[in-house]
Amino acid sequence: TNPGDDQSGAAPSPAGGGDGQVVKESSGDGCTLQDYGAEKLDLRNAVVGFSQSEPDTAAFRAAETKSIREAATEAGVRDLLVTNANNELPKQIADIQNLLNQGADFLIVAPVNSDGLDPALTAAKRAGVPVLTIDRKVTNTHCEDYVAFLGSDFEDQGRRAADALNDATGGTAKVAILLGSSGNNVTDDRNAGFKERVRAQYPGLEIVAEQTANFARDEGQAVAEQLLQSNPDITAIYAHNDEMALGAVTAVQAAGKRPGEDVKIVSIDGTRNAVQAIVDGQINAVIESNPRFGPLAFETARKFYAGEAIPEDVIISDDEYNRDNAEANLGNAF
Amino acid sequence: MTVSPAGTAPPPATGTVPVLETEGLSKSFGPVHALRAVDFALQAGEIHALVGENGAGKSTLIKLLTGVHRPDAGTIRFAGGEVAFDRPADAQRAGISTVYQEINLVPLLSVARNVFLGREPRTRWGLVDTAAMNRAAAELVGSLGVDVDVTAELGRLGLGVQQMVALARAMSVESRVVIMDEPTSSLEAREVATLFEVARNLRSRGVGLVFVSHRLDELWELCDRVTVLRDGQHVHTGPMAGLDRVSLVAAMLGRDVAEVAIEGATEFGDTHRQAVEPVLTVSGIDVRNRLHGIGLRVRPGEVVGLGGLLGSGRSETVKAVYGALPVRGGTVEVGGRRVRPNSVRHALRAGIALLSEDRKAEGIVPELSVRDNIALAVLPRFSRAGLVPERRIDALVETFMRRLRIKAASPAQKVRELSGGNQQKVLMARWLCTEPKVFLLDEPTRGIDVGAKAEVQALIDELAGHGLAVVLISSELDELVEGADRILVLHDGAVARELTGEHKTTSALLAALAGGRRRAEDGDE
Amino acid sequence: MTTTVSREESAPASPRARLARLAQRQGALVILAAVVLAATFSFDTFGTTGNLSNIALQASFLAVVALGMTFVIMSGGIDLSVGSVFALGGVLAAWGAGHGTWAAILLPLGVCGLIGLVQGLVIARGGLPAFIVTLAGLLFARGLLLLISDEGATTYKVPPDSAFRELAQGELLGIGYPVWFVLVAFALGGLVLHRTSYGATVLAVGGQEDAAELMGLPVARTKVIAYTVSGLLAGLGGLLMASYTSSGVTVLGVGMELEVISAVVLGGTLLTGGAGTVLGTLVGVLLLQVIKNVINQVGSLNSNWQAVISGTILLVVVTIQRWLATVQRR
Amino acid sequence: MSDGTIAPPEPRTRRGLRTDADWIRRNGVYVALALLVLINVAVTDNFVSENTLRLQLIQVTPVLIVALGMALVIGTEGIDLSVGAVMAIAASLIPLYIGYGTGVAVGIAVLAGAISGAVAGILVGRIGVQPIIATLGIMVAGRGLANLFGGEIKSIRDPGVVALGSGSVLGIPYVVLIAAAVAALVWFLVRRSTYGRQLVAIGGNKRAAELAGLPVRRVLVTTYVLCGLLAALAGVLLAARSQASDPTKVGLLVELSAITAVVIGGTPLSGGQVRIAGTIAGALLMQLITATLIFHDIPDSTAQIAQAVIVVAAVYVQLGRRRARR
Ligand SMILES: Nc1ncnc2c1ncn2[C@@H]1O[C@H](COP(=O)(O)OP(=O)(O)OP(=O)(O)O)[C@@H](O)[C@H]1O
Ligand SMILES: Nc1ncnc2c1ncn2[C@@H]1O[C@H](COP(=O)(O)OP(=O)(O)OP(=O)(O)O)[C@@H](O)[C@H]1O
Ligand SMILES: [Mg+2]
Ligand SMILES: [Mg+2]
Repeated sequence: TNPGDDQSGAAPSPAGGGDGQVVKESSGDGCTLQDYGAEKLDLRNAVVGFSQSEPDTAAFRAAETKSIREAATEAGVRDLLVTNANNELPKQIADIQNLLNQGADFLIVAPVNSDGLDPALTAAKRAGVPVLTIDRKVTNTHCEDYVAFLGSDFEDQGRRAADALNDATGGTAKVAILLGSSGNNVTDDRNAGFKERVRAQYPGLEIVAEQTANFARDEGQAVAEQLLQSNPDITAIYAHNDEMALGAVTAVQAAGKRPGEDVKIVSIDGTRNAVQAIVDGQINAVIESNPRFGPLAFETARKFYAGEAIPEDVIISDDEYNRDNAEANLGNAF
Repeated sequence: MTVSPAGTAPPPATGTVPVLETEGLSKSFGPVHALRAVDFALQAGEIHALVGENGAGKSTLIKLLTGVHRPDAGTIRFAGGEVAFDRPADAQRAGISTVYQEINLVPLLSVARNVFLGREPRTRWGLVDTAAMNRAAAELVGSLGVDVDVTAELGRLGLGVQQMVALARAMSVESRVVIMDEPTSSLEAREVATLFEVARNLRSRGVGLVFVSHRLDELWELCDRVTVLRDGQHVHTGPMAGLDRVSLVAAMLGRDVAEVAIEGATEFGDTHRQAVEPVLTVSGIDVRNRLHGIGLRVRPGEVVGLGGLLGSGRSETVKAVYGALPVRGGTVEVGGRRVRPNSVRHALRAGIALLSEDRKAEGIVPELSVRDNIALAVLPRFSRAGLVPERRIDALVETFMRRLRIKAASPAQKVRELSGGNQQKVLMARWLCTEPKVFLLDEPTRGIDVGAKAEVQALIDELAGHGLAVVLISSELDELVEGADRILVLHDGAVARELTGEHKTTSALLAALAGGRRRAEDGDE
Repeated sequence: MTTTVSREESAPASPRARLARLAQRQGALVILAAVVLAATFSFDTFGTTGNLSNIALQASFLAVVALGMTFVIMSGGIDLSVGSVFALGGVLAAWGAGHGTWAAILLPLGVCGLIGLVQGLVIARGGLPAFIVTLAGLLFARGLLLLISDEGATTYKVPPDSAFRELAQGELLGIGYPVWFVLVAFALGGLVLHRTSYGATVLAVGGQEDAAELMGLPVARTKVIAYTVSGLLAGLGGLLMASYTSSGVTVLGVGMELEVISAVVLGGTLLTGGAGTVLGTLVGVLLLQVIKNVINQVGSLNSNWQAVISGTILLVVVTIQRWLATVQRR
Repeated sequence: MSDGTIAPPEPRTRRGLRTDADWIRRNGVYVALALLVLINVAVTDNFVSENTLRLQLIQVTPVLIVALGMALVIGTEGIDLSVGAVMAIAASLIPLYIGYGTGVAVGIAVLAGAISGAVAGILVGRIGVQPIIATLGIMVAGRGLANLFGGEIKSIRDPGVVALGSGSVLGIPYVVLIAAAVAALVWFLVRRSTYGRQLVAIGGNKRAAELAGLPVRRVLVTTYVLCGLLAALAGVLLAARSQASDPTKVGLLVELSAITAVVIGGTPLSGGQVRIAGTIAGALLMQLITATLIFHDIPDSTAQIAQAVIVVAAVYVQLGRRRARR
């Protein structure tokens, strides 16, 4: 469905490369099969369950699911069961319990929310099924409720967005922030990181407004239009995801200004549309949040069953797209 | 609140102390002055008639007395003290129970529930004692001579039955004042008699009753005194005895006695010329466990009456003919051509019109204007290119509002705001617009004042004269006997007998009804 | 025009007609039974006690809220605020759990009950349309939630040792406490509806408000109570969920009101008010939950297809219900 | 005091009939709107500008168009929850058929809306399912379908569509013109057409309408078709404006804003009446509330609470006094 994946999805190598994930740092003490108290098993004849959190219509989720599926075939598991919680926590709890019911031996979970999965995790523990969480960390106990967390450091993404915006604006700007949906920890982290960095290093960046646009393009556009109308001196926009940034682009144009020039725009994700917009000079920079967890996830699972200790947090290194590299790396976008 | 404080020990019937009294009571709805400085006094232990033409302000007065509306000016005194009820509940608690004009019960609930809503008998756990409730309800309703299954859903019962249930509810609580707004308008001679019994009984216990009716004869039969309202003003109060019909009507209409000349009880002329070929031919109409092989033929210019007791199936018969009630078998022919069954629109197209007995649920569209209500049935037929033919409609409405003397502030006034009788006239107009060949009238003069009733009867007469075929249902025997050329007496959903020629008399009709009833009651006794 | 609508919808009183009403009400039940049977045969993972008790447990949260909604709808109103109030209740409970079990229980009930009470007063005494008032309630509760969780950034956790967890995680005879709560609550609800004068009054108010007023029934009070109870039960559902997930999740309950309403209506309650049953609501809730579960059983069925199918099933179910009702009448 | 029955009805003007409560009920929404405008003029920088006006008008169009359709449905004592999903379906179809040209794509999208409306209409009008549940089912299934059609969010580059979204004549954006046209059409339907008259009659007393021989079923079906059609149109315009179609997010919760607009506009949910001008004012009021909260950078939490309070206040202005009338 996503043209970007045609090139990128081909033969993901765990080692990394533009599209695969690269481990940046691993923190927390290791968790071994024994510590976790699960039985050894061979992934080849195992049933693996994947509980996706959001609908696959979001580019990020689509790429994530796709990569898990491919890696599963790669690893040659007996069967991969996939469920989608449509962003409802209760549904994800039910989903996971169903996966266990249907005999999953190993679970990969993209949590809807950092808290509240306890019933599902408890059920998994009872069934002696190890859980690997990806892209969002749960607040439960490591090596007891789950094996490890693979994913990006959202706060760091925020900090890097601040850096990028600083470079783009040359250090002075009136900034409007397009927030993701309220109550979502990605929103909170990406905002916290950004503000922290600005406070610490970029006094020239003045935050004049922060309004939620729910990660949606049309809302991003609507909100940006209103903001640009009420304070016309806004010179930079930081969007918590690419969709809202693309909305902002249209808004800026509608306001008769040049996006990327009169109003600098920085966002997070690395979707193909956004990176293309960089190439077209409408967005200044995009911090990547790499969705291709498949290879790393199954690699981790393999290690886990091989008896290696898995650290609590396996943080991947996300790339950055900017005017210099966007054209070249367009193929890596999802 | 089952027993009102007053109710516990009703005072002896003294004809002097006013139990309920108003002074300078006024109420207007926007520009409409419904009541202007009305003084009214009800003695304990009397039955006080409240009369006036449609829109005179009777119901408004009652609604003010019982806290439905608040007066703009004036005072209300109850049992000596001044009161200001701000909702009906207060009035009831104080000891005034009321049967309002339009039936105000809950159609979806059972008869028993409706009778006892808010004051159900309890078990010692404080729970509703359903069994006891049903027993009591059955007793109460039965004592009013209606034998219905009290667990039946009220909305399924005929209007007459519902009226009796409303009465039963009012009876179920001891009170010092009982107000009835046109309780008899949809009742049968037999039920009316029962109602009077109940009323007199209450009077003897010192209860004061207010009784509203457009059936003037009833007033002399029942009431001690009468108060006449006209255009929201008090025009007369005095004893019924010695008051003659003509001067009462004169007072109501505000005309000299000389001008008011009324022969007989109704305005019907004598039998109409009768063509040979029937325009309406109904045969073998069957409605699941309600109607059994009903047949009737009506010639142009003929008025055929349907008689029967409550629930005998008169309303259902006309509804079935009109296609508004799913029939299992039988045929309806108009002018020799068969009408597609179970389709109101085909019946209409064939030239049949039905004036339903239940104007609240099946008649008016409350939020629409008088004008649009009148034009409703002709709307599809008249409109050109999907547009409303305003001109044509205005003309039509104009004509009928004048002809039927519909009392509304303007054609644009909402029907909801009209008085009961005027709403009835609006519906009459709606159907006359369709220029029907066959007109089915279910209680056409229900709640219409004398003047208007005379007009409506004359109108029916005239229409018949012009070759319209009429089926007339009326619970007023005189109206039926004098209005109809033939009377079919229904019983339990079948034609029991037919009265024609010299057999078409009130006494014969009464006998026929009673006969039917007796058979019906064989089982019970 | 409730009168006429209900006249068509509900069944007449003759024995044959009672059958019709029964059939209509059991329409949902019949379909539920059918679905369960079919599922048990086609998926060996469905009939397992584990799965069934899961369904019961997951249904219980919705059920608690639906009970309150049933009374509101029967009184001729509607309560759109339940979703947000549910979430708010959860957050308050989790926060309260930090200060002891009683705080965790009473705080949410208090606040949510209060929200319901205020809504009821505005609707009954102020005479504003329930739809708008409770829609505002939806926004208000969600806003309050974000306020106390600083824009949803902080999620309160129930302390691991807190007895409050037991409330929803504990079991009796292998069945979770929430399920028992629901059974008791619905039994009480049924009693109130059929055997108290309040129950009848609710139906009267919903069936014909002006008549109820003229009959001297306490219309306003009846409504206020209905909305207050609805708020309370939504809060209760929330606090059970908080105990179940050991945390006050801020993103819960979005769109829940619609699910609850459809459960109630599936149960045969008239949205126009005046008629309905408590048992029907329970059946409606179970039906929705079972459908979800069954769709999940169908292995890796894409989530969009899941939506399409469950929507279609909903339509089929209500159509069959109508059909049953009318067929019986003919 | 001459007799009432003999004299022909004293002529009185329509205006003469209005009681205060009626007046307030009719005009409360305008009062509230004017108030909010004044407040903004006073406290919001850069508010007084042609741009602000244009912006609000542009942004209100989707909700407004949906609300107009919704007003018709509510007039029949019905309700339509599927509008949001229908918007999504329409939006998702545009990219699929844009290959055949702008006209075709838009046509198909709108047609899809009409079809889904027809389904609702048949369920409600013919089968007799309760509107809320029928349209709820369509809402759930429809959103799924939209995602199936649309898949991931797609950018729309087609010049025709883009122009539709952002073009304008004499400084008036196309979208605003279209909305105005729709409003005029609906007003005409309600006030002048037989269909409109029948619609309010059915909403006012269904049984009576049936007995008066009105084509109840046909009118109901037509109404839901119109509503679906308008929702689809709104979806198209939204997609054209954001130059993208995002089936998961387009039209989320629009049903609630639309219904609110209608009710704030003075149309009772109990049916039997349809107020077009009020609905427009209602939609504008909602739009201006959101804008105001953004203008002043109010955080989400406070914003939602404020919105709640304002909405209730606005409706109270209209209906609160009704009881005083007794
Ligand atoms: N709610 C209302 N709004 C406006 N006008 C009203 C309202 N209720 C009554 N009216 C007007 O007040 C006048 C008196 O009405 P009322 O119902 O008291 O007459 P009535 O004597 O009961 O007539 P009827 O014998 O036909 O019942 C009528 O002109 C009627 O149009
Ligand atoms: N014992 C009864 N007395 C009166 N009505 C009954 C009785 N039993 C049943 N009913 C119901 O009451 C309704 C009355 O039928 P219908 O109205 O056709 O008769 P009617 O002669 O017109 O009586 P009404 O004067 O009450 O209209 C019927 O639908 C019937 O189902
Ligand atoms: Mg009256
Ligand atoms: Mg009758």
